[in-house]
Amino acid sequence: MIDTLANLFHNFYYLTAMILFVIGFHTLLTHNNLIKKVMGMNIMDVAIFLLLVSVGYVQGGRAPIFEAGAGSVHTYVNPLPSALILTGIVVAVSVTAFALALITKVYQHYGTLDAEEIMQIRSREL
Amino acid sequence: MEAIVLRIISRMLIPFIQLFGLYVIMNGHLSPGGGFPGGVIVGSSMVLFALAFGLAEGQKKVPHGISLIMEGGGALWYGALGLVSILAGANYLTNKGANFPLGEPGTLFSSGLVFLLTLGIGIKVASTVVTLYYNLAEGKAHD
Amino acid sequence: MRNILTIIALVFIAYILVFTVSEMPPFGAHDNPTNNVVSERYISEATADTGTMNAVSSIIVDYRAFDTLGELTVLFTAVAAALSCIAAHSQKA
Amino acid sequence: MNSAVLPLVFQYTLLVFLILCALAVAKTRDLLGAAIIWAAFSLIVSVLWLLLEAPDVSITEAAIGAGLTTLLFIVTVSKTRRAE
Amino acid sequence: MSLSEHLPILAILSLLLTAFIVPVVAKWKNELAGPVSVAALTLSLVLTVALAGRVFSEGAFYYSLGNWSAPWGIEFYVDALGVFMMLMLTIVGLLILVYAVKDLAHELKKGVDGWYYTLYLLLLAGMMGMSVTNDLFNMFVLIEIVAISSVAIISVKDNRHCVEASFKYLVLSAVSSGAFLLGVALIYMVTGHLNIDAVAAGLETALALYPRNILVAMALIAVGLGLKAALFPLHVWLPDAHSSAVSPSSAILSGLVIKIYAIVFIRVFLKVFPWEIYNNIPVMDLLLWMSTFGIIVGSLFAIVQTDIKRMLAYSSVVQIGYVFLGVALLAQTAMVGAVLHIFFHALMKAMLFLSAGVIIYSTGIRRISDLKGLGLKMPVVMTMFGIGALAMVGIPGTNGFISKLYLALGALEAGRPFFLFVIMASSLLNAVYYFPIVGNAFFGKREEPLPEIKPIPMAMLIPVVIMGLAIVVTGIYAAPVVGLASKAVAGLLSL
Repeated sequence: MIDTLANLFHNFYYLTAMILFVIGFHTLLTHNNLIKKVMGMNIMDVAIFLLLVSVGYVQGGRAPIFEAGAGSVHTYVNPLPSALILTGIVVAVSVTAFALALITKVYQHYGTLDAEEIMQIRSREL
Repeated sequence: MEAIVLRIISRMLIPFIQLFGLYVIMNGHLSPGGGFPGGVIVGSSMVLFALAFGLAEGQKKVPHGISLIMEGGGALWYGALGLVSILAGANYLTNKGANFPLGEPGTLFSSGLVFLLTLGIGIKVASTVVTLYYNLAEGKAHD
Repeated sequence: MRNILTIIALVFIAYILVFTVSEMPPFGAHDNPTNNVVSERYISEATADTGTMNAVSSIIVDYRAFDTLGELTVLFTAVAAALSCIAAHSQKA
Repeated sequence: MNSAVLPLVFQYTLLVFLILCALAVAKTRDLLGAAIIWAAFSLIVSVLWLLLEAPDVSITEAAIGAGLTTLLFIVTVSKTRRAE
Repeated sequence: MSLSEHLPILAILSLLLTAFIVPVVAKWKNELAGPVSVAALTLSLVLTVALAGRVFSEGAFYYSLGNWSAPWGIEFYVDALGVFMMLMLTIVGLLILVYAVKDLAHELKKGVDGWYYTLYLLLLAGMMGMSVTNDLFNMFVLIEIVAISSVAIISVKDNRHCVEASFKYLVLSAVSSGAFLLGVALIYMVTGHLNIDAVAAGLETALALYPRNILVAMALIAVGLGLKAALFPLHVWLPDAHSSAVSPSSAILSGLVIKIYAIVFIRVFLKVFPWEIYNNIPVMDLLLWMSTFGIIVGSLFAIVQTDIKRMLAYSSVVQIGYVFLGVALLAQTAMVGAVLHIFFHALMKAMLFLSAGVIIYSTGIRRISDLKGLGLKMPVVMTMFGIGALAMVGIPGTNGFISKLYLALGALEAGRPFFLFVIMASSLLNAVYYFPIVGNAFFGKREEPLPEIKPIPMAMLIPVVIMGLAIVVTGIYAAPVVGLASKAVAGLLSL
């Protein structure tokens, strides 16, 4: 028990990432507002990125930017997760942009952004 | 009154923002940054212009046709540069193996393909920011 | 009722994820599985291999340049998707 | 105070703030406010990534997460409605 | 180094680079966008056929992008399974595109069809990449391309149901991509690799050290891919999305897009995760039961539908159930059946959606009960629809029979005769909802007068007829396709 707690405390970055993931997922599931859903989606993405970046961290490491002639005398952090997340951030913003474009059109067609109301309107039409 | 202050300030700031964006793009292989943040900075300067002077003025600066061409062009530049590697006898998107001149590491014009590709990314991202903002803010088609 | 079910499901997910965290490789340790031959090569050889001083740049536009092409394609797709959606549903015919 | 402890305390404080910001984004009824808090959330994340020695990601998140995404949120909110 | 080395990337690039210029072409001359896309896809088909010739004669090969070998760079693993998928994607994709050029003119607003071709090419390029890539993160990026473009080809229709359905689809896609990425992150954490071969080797040792990470990663990846492949009970988005879209979109979404995730599932679960997991935890049994429920419940839902495209969409839930059933049985023959069913169902469902599209195009009818008596007025289309229906049920002489036969034999090979019964029962259920349509169309008496029937353009009819003939031809003369499929799955099940 104590061990587990100590572990959790030591891996606080990972823990935060997981908590953020659940918060984002909760926002996405329970909020009816569509913009809130997109925000929840973004929180989920950031949670995953935070997890990945903290995976790449090395105690006492420096950012992997070299100085000419210095050689690799320092410890550097792992650059691969950073590179992956650069990709991930752009992917997340692409999805967000498209989702928001869709939201403006949903609002134009239905006059509301509430998922429940839209559902009711739909069920009346079918 | 407020609009005048905003306009004068943004007119003063925008060149510097764009310069900084270009700096971030072109130094991507030397310092933190690169095509993505630099492109967003350059794109945001156009968004700032559109915010200060109105959408219509902004669209005069970057018409839809141009942003469309830059949009496809940036990505095409990136993809086509990779084909150059194939012509040079290596696999797709090869840098060193395809004998691109790597130059002196640490100087601005170095690292061969990396530098060129980063430019392509910058163009693409900048035009994406502008296009997305204009179209979302307008919310209607342009044809 | 639906709310309660959602909360139960979320608590379950949270429990599993936190449970996982307690067993993960320790944060920042030098002998983590991720600090293997791959990252060593990126750090020690990036300048010689690609001519960049920034290892992250060397990865995104050289070692894993195809990912970045995919990423640009995602951006392009999103713009095409957003524009087509806006054009298709614009009010004036 | 030990010099190594201070950054650690700072990091943990930021992480707690991060969780609070995420909760605030979820709970704020005003969508414009939620968008602004989202920007703050992004900036905190970006500072954290700077502390984790990932400056590239940090700059990108500051530009894209706090800048572009927030801008898009605000534009969308202004085109639709503000209250949740 | 010869050119044939570069064929996989060239086949993808010919689509990708064309997609970048199609918007400009469409802005310049709108009517050119369609032919340009068809030309690009034809080029890609030619390259893929050449690639297939190489792979089937000389065996699988690796292609490392940027000349960086495996753990450092991204590489393609071009094996028989990947080439089989690429062939299927280009052939079926080309037929659907030829149909779309004519159909879109009346379904979409002016000026939007240029974007449609762009998105279509991007979608195909992403799927081609997914079928050969050997890198988990690259897989994620390609999955996002496919996800966004497949949502976008639903939302381009000027109809408010489409917007709502596509938003739902987009959110669920984003969640499942997020789950997939989190799974990949957890795997990366314990192995330090992203290349599939390296990860597989790394997991062998990591399993003892970090079992929870690997199990959670497995669950997340399964949920992510299952959601995208519409595996029961994660199929809720499918009927809305697939039925409200324009017909070419429905055809490609039902025929190809959900299948590609099944292929990714096969790759990840059979190549990445160590076999010990399946011995200790009944993952595959769970999958087996989920697909069984999917088959039964999907059939029941399909029976009660009144809209023809909705019925076809529910039928897709059933058919993806067959595919996963074949995978989860973990028997060589069943795997052949699953891969065969992926291809054959792509043909059948694309054909059915396209012929439904033709019916909607020329008469405007969407309700199943209104189809009475149409058979004699539109004999070609209704005959093709009938062939598709027979294939869906699995009547001998059509290709649906072949794949179901292999699935059934696989169930026996795995020592699970119960699933043989499931397959037979579901064929009966399929008959319940497909046969009345065809029977009514040809023999039903119609009280109200028929609506006016617009003449059907040849460009729309020819792809439908080609697919219909292909169903019969591959049903009667199935040996070559079965041979390719057996080659494709050889080596996957190294028990």
